[in-house]
Amino acid sequence: MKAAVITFPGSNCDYDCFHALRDQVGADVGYVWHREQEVGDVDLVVLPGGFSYGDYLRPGAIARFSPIMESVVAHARRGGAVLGICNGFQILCEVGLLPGALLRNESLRFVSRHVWLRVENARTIYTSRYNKADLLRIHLAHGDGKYHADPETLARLEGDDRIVFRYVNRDGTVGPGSNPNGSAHNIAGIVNEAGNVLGMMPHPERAVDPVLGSEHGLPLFLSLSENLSTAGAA
Amino acid sequence: MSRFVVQVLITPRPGLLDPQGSAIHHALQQLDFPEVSTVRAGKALYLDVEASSPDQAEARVREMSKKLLANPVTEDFQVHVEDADVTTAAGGGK
Amino acid sequence: MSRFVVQVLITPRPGLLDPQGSAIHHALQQLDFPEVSTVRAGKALYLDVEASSPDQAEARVREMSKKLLANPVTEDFQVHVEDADVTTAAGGGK
Amino acid sequence: MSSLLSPVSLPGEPAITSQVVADHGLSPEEYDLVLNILGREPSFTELGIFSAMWSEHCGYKNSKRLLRLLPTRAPWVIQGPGENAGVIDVGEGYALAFKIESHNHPSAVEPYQGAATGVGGILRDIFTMGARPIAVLNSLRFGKLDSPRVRYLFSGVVRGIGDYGNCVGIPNIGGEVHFDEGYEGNPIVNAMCLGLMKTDELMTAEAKGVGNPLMTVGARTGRDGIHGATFASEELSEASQDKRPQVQVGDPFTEKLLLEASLELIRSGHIVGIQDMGAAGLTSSASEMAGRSGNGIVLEADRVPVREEGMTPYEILLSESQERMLVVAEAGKEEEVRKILARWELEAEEVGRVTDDGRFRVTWHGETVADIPATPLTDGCPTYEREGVESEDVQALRATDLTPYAQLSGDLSKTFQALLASPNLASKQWIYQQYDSTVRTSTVVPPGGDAGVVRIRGTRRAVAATTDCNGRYCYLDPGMGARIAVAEAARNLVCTGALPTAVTNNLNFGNPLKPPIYFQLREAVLGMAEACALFETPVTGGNVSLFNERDGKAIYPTPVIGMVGVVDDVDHITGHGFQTPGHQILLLGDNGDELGGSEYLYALHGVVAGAPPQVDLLAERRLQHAVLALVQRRLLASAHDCSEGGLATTLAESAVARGAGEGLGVEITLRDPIPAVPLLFGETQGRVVVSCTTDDLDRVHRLARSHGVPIQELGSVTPRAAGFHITTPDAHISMSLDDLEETHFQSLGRIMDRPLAVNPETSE
Ligand SMILES: Nc1ncnc2c1ncn2[C@@H]1O[C@H](COP(=O)(O)OP(=O)(O)O)[C@@H](O)[C@H]1O
Ligand SMILES: [Mg+2]
Repeated sequence: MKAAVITFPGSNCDYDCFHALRDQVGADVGYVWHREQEVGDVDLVVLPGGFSYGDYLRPGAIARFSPIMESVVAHARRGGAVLGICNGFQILCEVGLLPGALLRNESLRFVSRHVWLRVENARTIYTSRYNKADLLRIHLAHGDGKYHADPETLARLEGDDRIVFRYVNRDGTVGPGSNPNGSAHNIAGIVNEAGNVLGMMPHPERAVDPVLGSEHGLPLFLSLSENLSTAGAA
Repeated sequence: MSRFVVQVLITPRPGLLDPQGSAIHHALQQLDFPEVSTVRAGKALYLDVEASSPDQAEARVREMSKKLLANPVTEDFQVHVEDADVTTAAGGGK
Repeated sequence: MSRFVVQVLITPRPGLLDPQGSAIHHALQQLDFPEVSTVRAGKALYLDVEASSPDQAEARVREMSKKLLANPVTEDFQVHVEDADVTTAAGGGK
Repeated sequence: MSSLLSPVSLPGEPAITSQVVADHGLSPEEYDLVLNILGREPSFTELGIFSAMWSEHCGYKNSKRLLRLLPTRAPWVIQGPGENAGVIDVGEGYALAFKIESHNHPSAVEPYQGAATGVGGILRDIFTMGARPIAVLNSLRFGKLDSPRVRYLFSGVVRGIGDYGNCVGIPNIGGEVHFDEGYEGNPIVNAMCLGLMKTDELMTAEAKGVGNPLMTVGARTGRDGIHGATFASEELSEASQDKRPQVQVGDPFTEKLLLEASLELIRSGHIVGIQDMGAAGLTSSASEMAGRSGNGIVLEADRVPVREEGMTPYEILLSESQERMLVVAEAGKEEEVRKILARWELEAEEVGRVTDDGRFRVTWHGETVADIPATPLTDGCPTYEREGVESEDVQALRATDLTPYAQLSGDLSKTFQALLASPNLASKQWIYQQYDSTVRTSTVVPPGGDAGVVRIRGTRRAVAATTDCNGRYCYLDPGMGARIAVAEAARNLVCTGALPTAVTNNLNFGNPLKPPIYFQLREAVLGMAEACALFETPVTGGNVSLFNERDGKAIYPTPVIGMVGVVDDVDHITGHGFQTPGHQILLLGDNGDELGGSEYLYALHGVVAGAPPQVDLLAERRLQHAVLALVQRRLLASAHDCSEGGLATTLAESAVARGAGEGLGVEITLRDPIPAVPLLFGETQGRVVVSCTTDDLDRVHRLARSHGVPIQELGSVTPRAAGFHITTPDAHISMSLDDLEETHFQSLGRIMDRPLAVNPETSE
C-alpha cells in the first residue's frame, strides 16, 4: 500500500500516522506538505490530527483551503481512500467530503482519555479486519468533537449504515456516560456514500502497539493495507 | 478607494444547542442576575477593508463570510459596514 | 417590566496580540481578498433581559460584563440594547 | 562613527533621577556600580537594560551564592547549569534535555495566558538546545478551592497549560497540584519539559564568530510584558497593579512552526547559536549570548520587526512578546536561513552582528542608545548573602503536641472517606484529562502513575520524569522538606522501573530580604544539595521565583524537584495498581508514628503543625536499590510509593488504579504497635507498597533483605466484590470499591463542576 500523510501547519499527529503505517503494516508512506499541489500516485491519503492553523476561526476551516486539498478532493472523487483522524475529520467536514460539522465538546473542555468504540459497520475498507460489534479501547484527545448534522442527514447516515464507529460504555451499550463529547447518535466515525472516505475523532494510530496500552487500532491499518494493496499500485 | 471597518457577527443557527451560551447563562444566575432568560454566544470579527463604496465593502465581506468566516451548516452571519472611528474603539489596530 | 435583547461585543484589548485575527487575515490573503488589511477577532453575546427601561437593561449588562462576561485584563467590551426582533434574527431564542 | 559618541537618551525619555532608578528596581549601591561600569551616567535605554539584567529573575541576586552549593557533576551530565536547559546522556547515542520554569506572577494576573506562555517558554528552552520536546509536566499550587476566585485561577491555569501543550502536540505525562491557604493569592505554576536528541545534535546559545549576523525569528515584537522580569521580582500589591506589564498572549500555532523551523535550522548547520527571547526579551538573549562567548554584539533596534507603531528602543529591548528567537547565523548563510523559515511561514530579520569588542551595543537609526561591556552586564550583577533566621512561630508550630489529633473518634471508615475526598489526595484526572497525554505515540505511563514514562522509539529504553514537593513540610522544616522532595521524586521513579539520574528544580519562595524567608531558602537549598549528592542525581539547572507574596504574606517555601530517570528496558516498566486477586501485598520500609504536617491533620482538623516526617536518606537509598532490583527482575506486579495520605491512601490508590469499575479488593492486616491514626494516615517516609505472585514471594523477601530493606507482608489482593478492608490492632476500615472509586475519581471534578468561577479582578 502506498500512502501519503498530509502535513498542514499545526498538524501534530502526522508523525504518529506515518509510524503506524510504516512500522506496523509496512506501508510505503511519505509526508506531503500542504503547499504541494499533488498527493501523487497513492492508495491512501491521511489527514492527520493536530491543530492546523491553530484551530483558529474553526477547526479545519482554514486548512481546507490549503493548496493540497484540491488534489485530496480529486483523489477522493476518483474513489481513492481518504482517512481523516481528529483534525483530519474536521477538515473533511469543512471541505464537504463528509456531511455535518464538529462542534465544541458539550463539556466545553478539551477531553483526553480512553473511550470504548463499537464497530457498527465491518464491511468498509477500513474495518474489514474487525467484526461488527467489536469493542475497541482507543484514546481520544480533542476540544471540538461533537458531531452535528441535521435530522435528515443523521437519518441517512443511520439508514445507509455509514456510521462506522459509535461511542459506547465498556459493556458495549450506548447510554449515560458513554458519550465523551455530546456527539449526535454517539457518532465517533462516519464514511461517505461511496465508503472510501472515513472521518473519525478517536486516534487509531495511538493504539497499535502493546507498549502504548492498546492494539485495537491496528486492524484498521491492516484492513487498509489488505484492501488497498490488492487495488494495484505498490 | 477608501477604507472601511466591517463588522461580521457570527451566531449559532437557531435551534442549535449553544452550550457556551447556557454556561454563561447559568453563571449569571449564580451571580444573581435572575433577569437574564437566555444567552447566545457568537463571534464578532472586525475587518479593515479597502473598497470603493460601503456597498462594495459589504458585498465583498459577505463573500468572505460565505466562503470562510461562517460555517453554513451551523452558523448564521450578519455584515455591518461601520465608520472607522467606532471600531478603533472596539479594538481596531495591528 | 419589559424584555430587551442586549448585545455585548467583546474584543481583545488594542495592542494585545490577536493570533486568531492574524490567522484569519492570513487566510483571507491566501483566498485573494487582498483588500483586507487587519482582522480583529472577538465575541458577540446576546442576552434576553427583563428590565424597567433600556437604560436599566444596559446598566445591568455592563455590570455583568465587568463581573463575568469580559476579562478586564485582556478584553474591552461594548453594550448595545437592541430591540427584540433584530436579534432574534441574529440567533436569539433557545 | 556615531557609535563612538557616548549613548544618549532620546527625546521624550525621562531624565535619570533617583526616583527613576528606584522604579527600575535598582538600589543606590547597585546604581553606583552601574556608574562605575559605564564610567558615566546611563542613557534611559541602558538603565532599562541594567534593571532587567540585574533583576532577581535574570541576575539571581539573592540566590546565586546558595545555588553554588548544589552538586552539578556526574559522568552522564553533558550540560550542567548555565545553558537554556540541562542535558544528560541516556544511552544508545541519545541525550535528554530537561528543565523546569516558573510563571507564577503572570499566572496570578491572567491565569490562562500566564500558564500558557509558561509552557511556551519552557518548550523553547528545550528545542533551542537542539532537542525535540517529548513530554511536559506541571507543578501547581493554589489556595483552597472553596473560593470562586481560586477556582477561577485553577481552571484558567489548567486550560492554559492544556490548550498550549495540546496545540503544539507535546504529551503531558504528569505533575502535581496542592491546595492550601498557604498559596492564597499567590498561585504557583511551574512547567517542566523533556526533550530528546542525538548526543551530537547539541546546540548552545553562544554568539560565536565575529561578523556573524544576528537574526530575530518568529513573532513580531509588541509592547507585551515590558519589565516582566523586574515585575516577576517584586511582591504583588495594589501598587504593583498599575506597574503591571501588558499581558503576554501566547500563540501555540506559531510556537509549533518555530519548533519545527528551529530544529531544521540547527540540523542545517547554517546557524551557530540560537536562544529564546524569554524574560527581558531581546536584552537578555542578546547580552547573554555575547557574555557566554566573550564576544560583543551590536543591535540595530530599529530593524526589529514590530507589531505596534511608535515603539522606542527601550520598549523593543525589554518587550517580552512570545514566540520569538534570536539566531546567530553563519555569515553568508542568511538566505538559506530565510528559506528554511519561509517554508514554515515565519519571518526572519537581520538585526545586528557579533563583534570583537566585548560590548553590548544598541543603535537606533544610526545613533548609539546603549554601549555596555557585556560581561559586567551579564555576570556583574551583585549577589547577596542575606541574613536568615527561623521564625519563632514556625518553631512553636513544630513543637505542637499532636496526641489529641491521634485519638480515634467515630467511624474510621467515614473518616478515611473524608480524607480521600480532599482535593490534595483525590485523583487529578479532572486536570490531566484536559491534557493530551498520548500524542507522539510514545507514552508508556501517562499521568496517574508514580511517574510519567516515555519510550525512546527504536530502542528498548525509556525515560521517566516526576515533580514533587510538599510545601507544608518545607514550611515546618525547610531542610527536611527539601530532602523529602528529592527522596519522594526518586521513589516515584524507581517504582516505575527507572534509575533516578538527574534533577532540575524550581525554588518558589517569598521575599528573601526577610530573614525568615532567607532562612527557608538557605535550608531548602542545603537539604536539596545533601539529598541530590547522596542519590547521585546532580542538579543540571532550574529556576528561581522569589517575592511570591501578596500584601506581605508569603507562600509556603516550595522547592519543586523535577527528577528524570532512565529505564533500560520497557519490559521493566511497572504500574502502581494491583493486578490480580490472589497476589500478595507487601510493604518495603518501616511504618512510623509520625503525624506532623500530614494531609490528615490539614484536611480533617485544619491544622498545619508538628514536625514533618524525618527522612533517613541512607535508608531511602537502600530502598531505591531494592525496588529497582525487584522491578528489573520482573518480580513485582505493582509498586507504589507511600506519600501524602499515608499507608491507607496508598493502598486505596493501588486498589482503584485500573480505573472506575475495574478496581480490586484488598484484605490487609497491620500488626505494628502504633496507634491507628498515625499508622494508617501518617506520612512516614521510605515506604513502598508492592504486590507479587505467591510463587515470587520468597525471592522478593530474599532480595529485599539482601539490600538491607525491612519487608513485611500486609495481606492480599481480593476480588472486587470482597471490598477494601484494613485491620489494625485497635481499628478497622471497610469500604466498597464503588464508594472508594467514586470518592477517588469524582471528588475534584465535583468541586470544579460547580459552574461559578469569578474573575479575580472583579470578584467581591
Ligand atoms: N497538575 C498535574 N498535571 C498532570 N498530572 C498531574 C497533575 N497533578 C497530579 N498529577 C498526576 O496525578 C498523580 C498523583 O499525583 P501525586 O499525588 O503527586 O503522586 P505522587 O504522590 O505519587 O507524587 C501523578 O501521576 C501525577 O503525575
Ligand atoms: Mg507527589
